[in-house]
Amino acid sequence: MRTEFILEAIEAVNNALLNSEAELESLDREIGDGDHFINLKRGCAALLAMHDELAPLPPADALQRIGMKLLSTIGGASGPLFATFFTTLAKVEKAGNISSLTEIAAAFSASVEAIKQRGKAGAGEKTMLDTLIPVAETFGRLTAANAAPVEIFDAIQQAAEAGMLSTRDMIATKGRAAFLGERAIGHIDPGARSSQIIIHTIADLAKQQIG
Amino acid sequence: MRTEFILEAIEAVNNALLNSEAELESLDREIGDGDHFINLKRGCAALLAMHDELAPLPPADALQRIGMKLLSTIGGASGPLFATFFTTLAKVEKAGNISSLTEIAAAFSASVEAIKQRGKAGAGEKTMLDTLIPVAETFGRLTAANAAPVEIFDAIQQAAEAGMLSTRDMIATKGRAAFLGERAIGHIDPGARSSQIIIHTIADLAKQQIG
Amino acid sequence: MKKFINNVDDILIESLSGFAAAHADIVSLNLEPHFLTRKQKAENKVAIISGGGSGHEPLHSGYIGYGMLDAACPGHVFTSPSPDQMLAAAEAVHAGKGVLFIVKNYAGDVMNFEMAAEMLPFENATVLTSDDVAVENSTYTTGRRGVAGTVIVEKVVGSLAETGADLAACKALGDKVNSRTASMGVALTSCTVPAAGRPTFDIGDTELEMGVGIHGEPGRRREAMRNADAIVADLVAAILEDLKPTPGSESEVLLLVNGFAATPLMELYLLYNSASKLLQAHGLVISRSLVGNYTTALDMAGASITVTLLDDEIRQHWDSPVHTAALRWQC
Amino acid sequence: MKKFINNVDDILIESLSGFAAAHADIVSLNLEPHFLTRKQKAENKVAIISGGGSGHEPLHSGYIGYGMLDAACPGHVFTSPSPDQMLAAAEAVHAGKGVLFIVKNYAGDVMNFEMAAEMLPFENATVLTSDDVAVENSTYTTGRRGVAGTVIVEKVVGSLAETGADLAACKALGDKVNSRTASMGVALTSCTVPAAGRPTFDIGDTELEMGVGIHGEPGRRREAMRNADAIVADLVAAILEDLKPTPGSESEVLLLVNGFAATPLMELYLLYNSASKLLQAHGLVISRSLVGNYTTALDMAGASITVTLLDDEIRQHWDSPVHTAALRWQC
Ligand SMILES: Nc1ncnc2c1ncn2[C@@H]1O[C@H](COP(=O)(O)OP(=O)(O)O)[C@@H](O)[C@H]1O
Ligand SMILES: Nc1ncnc2c1ncn2[C@@H]1O[C@H](COP(=O)(O)OP(=O)(O)O)[C@@H](O)[C@H]1O
Ligand SMILES: [Mg+2]
Ligand SMILES: [Mg+2]
Ligand SMILES: [Mg+2]
Ligand SMILES: [Mg+2]
Repeated sequence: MRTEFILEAIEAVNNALLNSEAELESLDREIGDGDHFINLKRGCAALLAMHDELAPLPPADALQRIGMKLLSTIGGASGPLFATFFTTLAKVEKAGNISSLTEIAAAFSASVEAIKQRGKAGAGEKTMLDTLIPVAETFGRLTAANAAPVEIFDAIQQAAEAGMLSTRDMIATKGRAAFLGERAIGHIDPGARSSQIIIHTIADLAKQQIG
Repeated sequence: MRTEFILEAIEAVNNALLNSEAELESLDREIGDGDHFINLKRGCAALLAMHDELAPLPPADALQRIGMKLLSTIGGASGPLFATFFTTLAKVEKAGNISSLTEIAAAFSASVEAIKQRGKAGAGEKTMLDTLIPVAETFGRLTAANAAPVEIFDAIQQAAEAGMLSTRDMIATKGRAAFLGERAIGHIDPGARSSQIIIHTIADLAKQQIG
Repeated sequence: MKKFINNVDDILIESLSGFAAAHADIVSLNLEPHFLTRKQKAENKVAIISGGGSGHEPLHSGYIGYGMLDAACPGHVFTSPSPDQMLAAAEAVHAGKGVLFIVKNYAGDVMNFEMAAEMLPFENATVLTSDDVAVENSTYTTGRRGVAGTVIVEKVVGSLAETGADLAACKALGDKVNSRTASMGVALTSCTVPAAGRPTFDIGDTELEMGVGIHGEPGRRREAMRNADAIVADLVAAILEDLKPTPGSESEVLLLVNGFAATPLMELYLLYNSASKLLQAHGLVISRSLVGNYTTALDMAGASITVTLLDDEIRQHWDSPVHTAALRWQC
Repeated sequence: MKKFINNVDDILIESLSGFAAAHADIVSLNLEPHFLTRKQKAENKVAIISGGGSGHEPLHSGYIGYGMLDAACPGHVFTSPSPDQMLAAAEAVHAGKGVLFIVKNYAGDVMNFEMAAEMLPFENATVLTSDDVAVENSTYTTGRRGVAGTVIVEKVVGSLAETGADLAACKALGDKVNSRTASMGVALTSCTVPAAGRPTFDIGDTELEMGVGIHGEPGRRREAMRNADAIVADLVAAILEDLKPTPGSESEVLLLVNGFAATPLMELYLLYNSASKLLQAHGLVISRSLVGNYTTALDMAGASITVTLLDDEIRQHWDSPVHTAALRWQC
């Protein structure tokens, strides 16, 4: 992990999310309470404002501060989940530098696992996990198979997209949409979509840096 | 005065007012609080329901009961004013039967005078008085001149209409519209219009009974 | 029009019945004629009676109880009650020391209460409230409208009456509070009179009605929607222009931010924040506050600001115990 | 969207500042992290802390004070507050007997409070409120939403804590009240989240949303608008089906008719009238009542009905003195 890459990723993700304002807002209006975009925007803005504070830090410390900042700025359901993701990533990085793609895949997987525990949720419950779990699985499988980096990132993007789209036909059993029963069917989960945008953006960035 | 005529007039006025629902409602919405039609409708309904109670009474008693009933059912600004009109009419009738047109004109004039006192208002203040005062004046003048009844009633109807229309260009200095200042200009006063409808209807009825 | 009603004609009676049932420990309801009184009749005090058209809840029924009103007469929606109601209410609560009517200054209310006063077999007096500075006084003989400041008059006079003060003293204090109280309101939407079934006025998505009355009467002017601070600045300026507190005198004031019904508390507190800063900047000390829906206009979105110049007497009677459905403290 | 705001980003802080200024005798406001506490720190009692997204005022800040909450943590509009707020609030009000969090059952609130609880250096427990019967429990592991019944839990538990009861007893009473409380709501209009700037859902002029949540979440079903009695009959039926009071037992209940913000008191009392008749017909005795805007949903028009099965303990703690901005009696 490099702090510089983390900072670049934050900026890229912020731009990507801002470009999806209308869509994210309407997804959360349809089966939630309409604030998912605003929550993420607030989180991103807080991270951007931390740029100079984060830049000199080792990646583990940067990730930990990012997690705590997201915890105190996003709020809602997604705040603790994103925070848990980053503080777990920080813990793994602290335990021993994450550098190879295999290590990154394992750290990602551990962080997604932490989200599952925090939210007491798993696959198929119509949440961000339906994006994240297939990504973790694909990432782990292809790094284990020693696939080429570009191939891995392409596959991750496809897995994220397929996972996100799969939420459309689900009944939610976690999060706010769980209160809707059958009425949630036909709507993509806002958290699944925002996670897919984030993954897609970071994978693009990674591909650029390789290429 | 004949109680029978009073009862017929109530029915005719009720029908005429019901036919002007939309117009009266919108006039009071524009420069008042929108309830003038409803107030009058409630008053009329109460009088119609009293039919059997009123029918056997001498006209003075009928008029007195009508006044008291209107007082307790119309409410608002128009309630006490209509009530005052009828209780004054009852007092005059009680003092000595009103029978000739000259006597009716004098009784009408006394009752309009009582409205002026109750409401501390006069001509040109954009109220029902702008209909009623010219009617009283015309009625008195033509009966004094011994004009033919039909001519008198025609003239009354014209005076009522002209008076009502004259409120359009007035600033109100009494009633709810007084709070509007200049903004009341361009709108006919709802009470002036309802009084004009009532006068017009009763004059028609009188003409029918003559003809 | 979407409202929780069964039948337009039954809305008043069903709502009054619900009110009386929910507050059966405080009030009793009489029907035909309609009036509400305290559950326990007060003894040996001036009977304080108010009333007016319905649709302004909790005004006036919500202010019946110890330390405030003895009775209230609800008219139909936005329609003055009639003298038979006031006479019956006075009969029920009169306790040997006369009756004080507190009446908002509208032609209908004034005339109906006047007729009741003329017929009343007891000593009586009337306080006319006229706190709405949206109506510039000079040109119109009718005077100003009574709006949310009426609540303050009712609280303060109600407290004095509880001490056994006589009718003249109660009337004098009511007039004093009224003369030291100024209000102005603003609407973002119209209200809809149930029997009319459509909004009283049309207003665009980017307009506001400055100086609106509590019946949806048009105000001073129609304007483009602006931010809260700018709106409040206009309301406060009109109020201060009227009250003319001695500059820099550190005068104590009561600040009431009143919702017309459909404006959330979150926004009312934001308005309070804005208004309180302006008043302080003007050298005033806000020593008492009230924020909420105290004088409403059916389902209108909007709010009014009311300022009362306090003195020791008014502050003391504001603070004294009150136990009504809508205002309760110290007991 | 027409709202009284200056800047969408400042709405929370300006509103909180107004609230704290208007109720400076009762509460203190801390900023960054945002939380409110009682003005006078309570001693030797379990600290009762609640919180949740803003937009439900007076929930929760309006319930801070003697006999109810020690602190409240307001999140952004409809967004759970974050653990740093709860930790700082707990630090400020902890008085040696542990901390009880009262949390409405939403994923965000639950997770944020859970993380706070994990980090908290004091003994603590949590009562999750889940009174909304619009959500049929069985199929969804998430359980039901916490809505207006939360006010009743906060009042009753707050009263017990005032007696010096320990954390376990407070938690047990909170869970008991929650299990004996059922609510259901209906919306006539959507709310508009300020930052979103447009209504959360579209609803026609002749439609209602039955079982709506307090964030404008869709409910059980979209229906044609009906009269008040018919709507109330459905709400009460769902509530009774859940509470299953012993028929004919003359069980005592508390009936809360809660407005979502934009529904006038006149209509709320009409709903109360309708609901109280149905409950009585079911053999229940309504011995306590509350009618008003106690748990709102920004600017939504609509209302919810809440019924709590009382027992001596709950009734006693409901009746005990309380002094907060939004609920006050006996003191
Ligand atoms: N228990 C959970 N596990 C994983 N993701 C969840 C859980 N609960 C909610 N989410 C995710 O959070 C998203 C909503 O986030 P957001 O709108 O920011 O919070 P809130 O629902 O509190 O308004 C949902 O779309 C869903 O993807
Ligand atoms: N002082 C007054 N003298 C004469 N007529 C008046 C006076 N005040 C009001 N009116 C009449 O009453 C009418 C309004 O009646 P209505 O709508 O029933 O009562 P309110 O104004 O109380 O709602 C006005 O249009 C006006 O004609
Ligand atoms: Mg959301
Ligand atoms: Mg009118
Ligand atoms: Mg009226
Ligand atoms: Mg949210």
